[in-house]
Amino acid sequence: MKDKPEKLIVKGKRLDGRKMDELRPIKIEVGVLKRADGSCYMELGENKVMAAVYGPREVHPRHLQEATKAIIRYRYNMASFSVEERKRPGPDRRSVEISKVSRDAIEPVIIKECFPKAAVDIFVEVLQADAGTRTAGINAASVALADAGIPMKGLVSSCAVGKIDGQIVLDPMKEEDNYGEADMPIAMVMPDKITLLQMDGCFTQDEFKQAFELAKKGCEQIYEMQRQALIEKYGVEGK
Amino acid sequence: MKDKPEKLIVKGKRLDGRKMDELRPIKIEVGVLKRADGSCYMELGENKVMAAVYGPREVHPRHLQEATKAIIRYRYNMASFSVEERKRPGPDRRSVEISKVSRDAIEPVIIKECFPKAAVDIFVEVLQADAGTRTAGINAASVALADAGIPMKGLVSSCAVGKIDGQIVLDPMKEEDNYGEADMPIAMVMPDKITLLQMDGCFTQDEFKQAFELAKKGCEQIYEMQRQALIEKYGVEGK
Amino acid sequence: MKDKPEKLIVKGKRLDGRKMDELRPIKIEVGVLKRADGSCYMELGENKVMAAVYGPREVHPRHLQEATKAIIRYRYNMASFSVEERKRPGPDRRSVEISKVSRDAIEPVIIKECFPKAAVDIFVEVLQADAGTRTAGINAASVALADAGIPMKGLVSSCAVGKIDGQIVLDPMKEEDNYGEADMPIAMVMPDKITLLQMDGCFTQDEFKQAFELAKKGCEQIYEMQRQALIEKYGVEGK
Amino acid sequence: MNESIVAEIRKDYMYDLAKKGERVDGRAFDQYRDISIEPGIVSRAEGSARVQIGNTQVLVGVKIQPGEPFPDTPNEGVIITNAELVPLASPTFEAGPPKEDAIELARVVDRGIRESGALDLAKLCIEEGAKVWMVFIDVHVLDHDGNLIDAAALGAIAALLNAKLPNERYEMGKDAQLPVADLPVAITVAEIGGKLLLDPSLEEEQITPAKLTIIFNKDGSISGMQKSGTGMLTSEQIYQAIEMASKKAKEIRKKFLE
Amino acid sequence: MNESIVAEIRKDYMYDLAKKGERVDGRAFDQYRDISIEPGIVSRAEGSARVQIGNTQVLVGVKIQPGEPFPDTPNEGVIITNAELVPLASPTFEAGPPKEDAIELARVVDRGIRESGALDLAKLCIEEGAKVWMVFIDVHVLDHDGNLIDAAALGAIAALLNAKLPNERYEMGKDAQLPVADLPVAITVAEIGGKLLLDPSLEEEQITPAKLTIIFNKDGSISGMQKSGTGMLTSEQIYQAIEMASKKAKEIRKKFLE
Amino acid sequence: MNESIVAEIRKDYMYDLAKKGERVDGRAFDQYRDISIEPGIVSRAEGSARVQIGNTQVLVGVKIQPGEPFPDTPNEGVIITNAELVPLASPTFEAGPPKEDAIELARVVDRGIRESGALDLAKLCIEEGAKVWMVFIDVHVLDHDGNLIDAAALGAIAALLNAKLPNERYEMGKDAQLPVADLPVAITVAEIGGKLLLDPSLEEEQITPAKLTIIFNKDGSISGMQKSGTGMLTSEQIYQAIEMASKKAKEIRKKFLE
Repeated sequence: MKDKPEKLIVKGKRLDGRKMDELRPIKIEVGVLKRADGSCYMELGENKVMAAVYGPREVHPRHLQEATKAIIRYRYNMASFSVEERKRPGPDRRSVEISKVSRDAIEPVIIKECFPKAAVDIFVEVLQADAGTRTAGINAASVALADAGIPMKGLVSSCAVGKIDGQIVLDPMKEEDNYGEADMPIAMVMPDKITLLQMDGCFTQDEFKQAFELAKKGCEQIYEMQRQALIEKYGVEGK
Repeated sequence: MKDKPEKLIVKGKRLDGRKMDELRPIKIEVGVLKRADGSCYMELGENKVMAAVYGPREVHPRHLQEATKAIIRYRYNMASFSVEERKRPGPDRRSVEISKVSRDAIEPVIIKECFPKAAVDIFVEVLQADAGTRTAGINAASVALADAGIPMKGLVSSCAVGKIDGQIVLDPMKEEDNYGEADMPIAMVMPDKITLLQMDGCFTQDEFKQAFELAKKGCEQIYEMQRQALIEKYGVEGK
Repeated sequence: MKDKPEKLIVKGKRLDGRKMDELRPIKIEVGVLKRADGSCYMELGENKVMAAVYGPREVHPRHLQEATKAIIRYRYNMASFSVEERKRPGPDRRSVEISKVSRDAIEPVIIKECFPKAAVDIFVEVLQADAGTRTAGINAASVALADAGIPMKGLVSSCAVGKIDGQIVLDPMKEEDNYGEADMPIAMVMPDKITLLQMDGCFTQDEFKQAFELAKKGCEQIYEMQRQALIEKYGVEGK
Repeated sequence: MNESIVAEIRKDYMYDLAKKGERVDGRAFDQYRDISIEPGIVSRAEGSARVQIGNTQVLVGVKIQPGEPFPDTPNEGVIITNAELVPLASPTFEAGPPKEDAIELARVVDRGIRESGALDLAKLCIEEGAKVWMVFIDVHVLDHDGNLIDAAALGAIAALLNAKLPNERYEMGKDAQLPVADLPVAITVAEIGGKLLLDPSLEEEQITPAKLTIIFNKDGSISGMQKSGTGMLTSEQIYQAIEMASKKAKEIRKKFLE
Repeated sequence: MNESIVAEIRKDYMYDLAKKGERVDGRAFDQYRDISIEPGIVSRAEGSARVQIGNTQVLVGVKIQPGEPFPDTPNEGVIITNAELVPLASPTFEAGPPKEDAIELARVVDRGIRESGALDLAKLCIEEGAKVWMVFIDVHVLDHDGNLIDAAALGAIAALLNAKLPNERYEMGKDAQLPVADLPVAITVAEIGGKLLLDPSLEEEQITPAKLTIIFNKDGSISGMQKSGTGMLTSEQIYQAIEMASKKAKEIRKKFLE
Repeated sequence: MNESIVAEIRKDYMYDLAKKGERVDGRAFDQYRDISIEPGIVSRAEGSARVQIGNTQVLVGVKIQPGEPFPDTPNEGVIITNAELVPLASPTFEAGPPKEDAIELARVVDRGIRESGALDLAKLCIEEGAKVWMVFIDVHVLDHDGNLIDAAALGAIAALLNAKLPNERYEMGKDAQLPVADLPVAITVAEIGGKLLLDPSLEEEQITPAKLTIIFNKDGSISGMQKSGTGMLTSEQIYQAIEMASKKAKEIRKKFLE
C-alpha cells in the first residue's frame, strides 16, 4: 500500500481532480451475458463489476421455498485478482456481510408475490475493486433485475459518502477510503426510501446530516444513468 | 501453564484444601433460559456449564428420523474464552468424542419410544473450564431434560476420579488433572447402572477398584444435589 | 527426494533392469474384501491398490438419481502413509481430477440401463504409491466391477508410457516419472476403444504415435492378466 | 397453515397497537426491557461480562495474548471479534460455522469498538512491527429473545472495561487495565407500522420490516450505523431514529458504563 | 418429461446433421466461433485478458508476488492455477469450493502452461531457496456457452503475455516483462456421431460422448492431452483429432498471440 | 419393513443363544476370531502392519518426520493418531472428514499408545524445544466386520514395533529402531442379554447395547478404558469384563507382540 498522502484535498480539489460533490465516471452496459436471464456490467471509476440475475427459478433444497412468494438470494463475490494483494477465492466474512446488506437493499423493490415458491438469484462479481464495490454491485444488480424482467417497484440506486480531511465528499475512491475519517454507503429508491445505510468512522450529528443529504443527491444522479442505460437498451425504462 | 507443583497432596490435604474423597462446591440452577424447553446452569468448582434441551421436535433432514422412537443428539461445545489459551470456535476432535460419549451416557435413561420420528436435542456450553467439564455437562443435561419434561427412567449423575501422587482422589481439578497419573470420569443411574466409563493414565487393577467405588460415591452425592435442585424448582423430583 | 540419477537408461536397460517395453511385475487378487460387493487388490511394481465396488444400491440424496440408468461414482484416495511425505487425509485437487478421469475411463463399459435410479460406487484406495496409481486403480476397479457382477461391455485395461532420456518406455516407475520428459496414461477396451488419455510433458507428433502404440500393447498384456485373475476365481471370464 | 394464520393475526394486532402508540409487552416506544450487566463472570478470560436485556442473554469474553501486528499497522494492537449463535440459545440457531446473522452481528460489534476508538490500539503495541496485543472479543449468545446487537455491543464494551492486560503471564511486568478510551453504545431502532421503537423484542423483530442500529460515542458523535431487514426507511424516520437513540445511548452509558 | 423428449429429439437432429457434415449453428467441423481477446482489462492484476469464443466469456487474471520456493525446486518460480466456475456464468454452476469440473479445468490449463515451458521458471527465482516469484493464474468464467478449456487456456497465455513482474512494488528495480518462452494453444475436439469437430458449443458439449483436448507448443509438439466424457475414441479418431487440432492451433497462435 | 422384522427376529435369536452360552458363529464367549498380523506391508511408511481379525481388516501406517515440539513439552516427541473409515470398507461409511466413530476410534487408539507409555517420548527429542520426531499413526480400515478398536490398536503397536527412525533420510546418522517401551493391548467386551463376550463381530455389535474397551499394559495394569453404546453396565459386569479382558490381553500380547 502506498504511504498516506499529506493531504487528500488540495486547493479545493480531490486527488483525482474531482469536486467534493462529484461522482467518478460511470459506465453501464445492459444485457452483456448470454446465459443469465438478466445482466449488467458497471464501471464506477476504477471499479468494474458484473451482475447477473437468474430467475424466477426452482428452489433447491425445497424446504427453503416460501409458499406465497419468491425468495431472493444475493451473492457478492470478489475475483481473486480484483485487489492489490491476491484474495483467496471464496466467501470471507466481509463478503458474507455485504451479500446480506445488499440483499436487504434490493429485496424491498422486488414484487416477490409474483413468483411463489421460486427463487430470484442475484450474483455480483467484482472484477476490479477501488472502494465502492458494494454500491456499484447494487446499482448493477438493480439494472440486471430490470433486464431479467423481474417486476419491481422501482430501481435501487446506491452510492457512498466519506469524510476526508474533515470534509464531506461524494463517492470516495480507494485512497480516500483508506485514509478518510468516515465512510457511509446508502441505497435509495426514488424519491426517498432508504434501503441500505451503513456507516463507520466518525460523524457528528451535523456531519451525518450533511453527508446523508449529499449521498441522496448522488443516488439521484446514478438513478438517471441507470434509467438511461435501460432506455438505450429497451426504448423504455425497465423493459 | 504454571509449573508443576512439587506435591499435589500436602499434609493429607489437596491443593485447594479438599480431602481425598471430597467434591468441589456445586451449584445447580434449573430453568435459567427462556427459549430452551429445559435448561440447567451448573457450577462444579471453577467449571461453569450451561445445558439446554430442545424437544421433542421435528427432525431435519427427514432420513435421520426413526420410525418408532426419538433420536437423541448431544452437542458439547466450549466457549472460546473458557480456557486459558483462546480456543478456536467450533468443534474439534476432543469435543466430538465428548459429545458422543455424553450422548451414550444420557441416552439410556430417555424413554425414546414416547416420541417416534422426533428429536431431542441436548446442548452443553462450557463457559469456564477447570477439569470435569464433561461430567458437569452430563449432570446439567440430565437436569435440563427433567426440566423439559422429557420422560426418563432416572437421572444420570456423573463425576470423575483421579490418581495424584499415587493416591486416588475424587473430582480432580485442573492442576490435579494436568499433573496427575490417571483420570476416570463415570456416569451412573441409581442405584448401579454405569452409562459412562472412560479412563486414561495408569491404574493397577486394585487401584481401579478403589477409584471406581469412590467415583460411584461421588455420583450418589451429585444425584442428591440434582434431585434437590429439581425439588426446589418443581416441588417434586423431575417435574 | 533422492537426487536425479545421471542417466535413466544404462546400457539399454532401465534403472530397475527392465527393457523399454516391459511392464513391472503385476499381481492381481480378486474378491479380497468381505463387505464390498466386489473387490480387487492389485500390485504394479511397488504400487499397491485396493478397489471395491458397492452396488447397484440406492442413491442419496434422491435428486442425484437418474430415471433410466445407474449413476456411476468413483473415488480415488491415497492413504496418508502411501507416499514418502505423509499426505494429509482427504481429497486434494489431484485426487479429485483422477477420480473424474478414472470414472470417465470406466463408465463407458458399464451397462447402466440395467439399474435405473441406482448407483454403482467404485472406491480405490492407494496403499503404496510409485507412479502409475491411477492406471493400477482403473485396472483393479475394472476387475472389482466384474467381481461384483455388474454387467459390462468389456474390461478396461490401463497403463502409462513415458519418455526418459529421450526414449519411449512402457509403464514408468517413480524415478522415471519424476525425471522423465513426458508421461501418458491411457485406458483401453479391447480391441481399440480408448477411454482414458492424458498426457503431460513433451512429445513430438511422431513420438506420440510411438508412445501411444506402445501403451496399447501394455494394455493388451494387462488385459490378459485381468482375464486370467478372473478365470482363476470364477472359471470363466467376468463371472 | 393454522400457525401462519395465527402469526398473521398476531402481526396485525401488533401493527394496530403500534398505531395506538402501544407495544405488545406494554412498554413505551423508547423503553428498554430491564438491563443487567455482570462483569467478570468468566475468570479464565482476561475480561468478561454477561448482559441481559429482558430475557435476552449474552456472554462476552475477552482473551488477550501477544501476537504479530498486521503489516500495514506495525505499531498497533489487533482486535478480532467473533460471535457464536450456538443452538443452545434459540430453536432457529444451528451448529456450524457462523452464518450471515452471526457474521453481521460480529462485524457491527467490531466496528462499534474499532471506529469509536474505544481501544487505544497504539497503546497495545509491545514491540513495533514484531509483537502487539491481540484482543479477541468473543460474543456467546445464551438466550435469544431479540435485540442481540445492543446486548452484544454492551457486553463487548463492559468486558473490555473489565479486562486486564495479562503482563504477568508473559513475564512483562504487572497486569494492567486495558486502555479503554471511549464508551460506544449501540442502540437499535425498529420500524413497525410507521412508528419507531427501541429495543425490539424477538416477537417485534419477527414482524419489523427494517431496523437501524446506531452507535454513539461519549461526545454524542456517531461511530457506526447499520440498517438491516428488507424494508425501507424515509429520511425523516432516520433522523428521528438518531434522535431517539442518541438520548437512550447517553442514559445507558451513564447508568452502566461510567 | 416433455423436456427430456425435446432434448432427445434435438440430440437426434444434431447427430443427423453431423452425419451430413453439418453443425447446428452452421459452422464447418473445423471452424471456431468468433474469438476475441482483450488483454489488460484488469489493471489491479499484474496481467489479465478477457477471451470470448462466441458467447463464452472468460476473464483470466495473473497476480505475481514474492514467496518461498518449493523445497525440491529451490531456484524456480511457482505457478498456481485456479478456476472459479461462479454461479453468475451458468444456471448449472453453484457457489462453493471448486468441484471436479473447475478442478479439471484449472489443472489442464495449468499443465498446458507448465509442461509447455511457457514460463521460464528459472528466471522467476529471486534468491535461491529463499524467494521466488509466485505466479497465480486465476480463471474467472463469466459466461459459459461451451469450450471453456480452450477459452481459459487462451486467456491464461494471453494474460501471461500481458503481465509485468512488479519489481517496483517490492523495491527490486523496474517492472519487467514476464519471461514467456513458448505459446501453448489448447484445442478441444468433440466427437458426435463418429465425426470430429472443433470448438464445441455448450449445446454440442451436452450431447458429445467424448472430447479430447490437445495442447500444442510453437514447434508443433504436444505438451498436454486430456480426454474427458464417458465415451470412447478409436485410435484413428485420436490421430485425426491431433491433425485437425494441430492446424487450428497454429492458426490461432499466429492470429492472436504472435 | 420386512427387513426390520428379519432384523428383529435375528436379534431375538442371538439373545436366546447368548442366554444358552452360545454365539451365532459358534465361538465361545472369550474366543477371538482368527488373528493375523503382517508387519512391514507398506514400504513407503516408516512402519506398518496389516491386522486381520476374522474378516475385519485394518492397515496401520506409521510416518515419522522431524517437527516442532508442543510448547509445554519442549523435550518430547509428538504422537498424532488419525483413523479413516473409508467408504471402501463398509456400505455405511461415507467419504468426508472423520465423523464421530472415526474420531472415537482414533482417540482410543491414541490414548492406548500414549498413556501406556508405549513410546518413550523423551527419546524422540532431537533438539530440545526446537526439533522432535513427529510420529503419525494412521489407521486405514479396509474391511469392517466388527471390533475395529481391537484391530486398530493391535495394528498401531505392531506398526510401531515395525518402525524405524529415518535418521538417514534427514542426515542424522543411521536409521534406528523406534524406542517402544510397552506393549499395550486393547480388548473389547460386548454385553448381550446380560452376558459378556469378547471380539464382537459386526453382527454382534449391531445388537449389543454396550461395549467396554480396556487397554492393558505388559504388567497387567490398565492404561485406558472406554465404554460405548447407549446401554448400561452394572459394576459387577465391569469387574467381570476386566477379568476376561485381562487374560486375553496377555495371551494376545504373548502370541503376537513379544
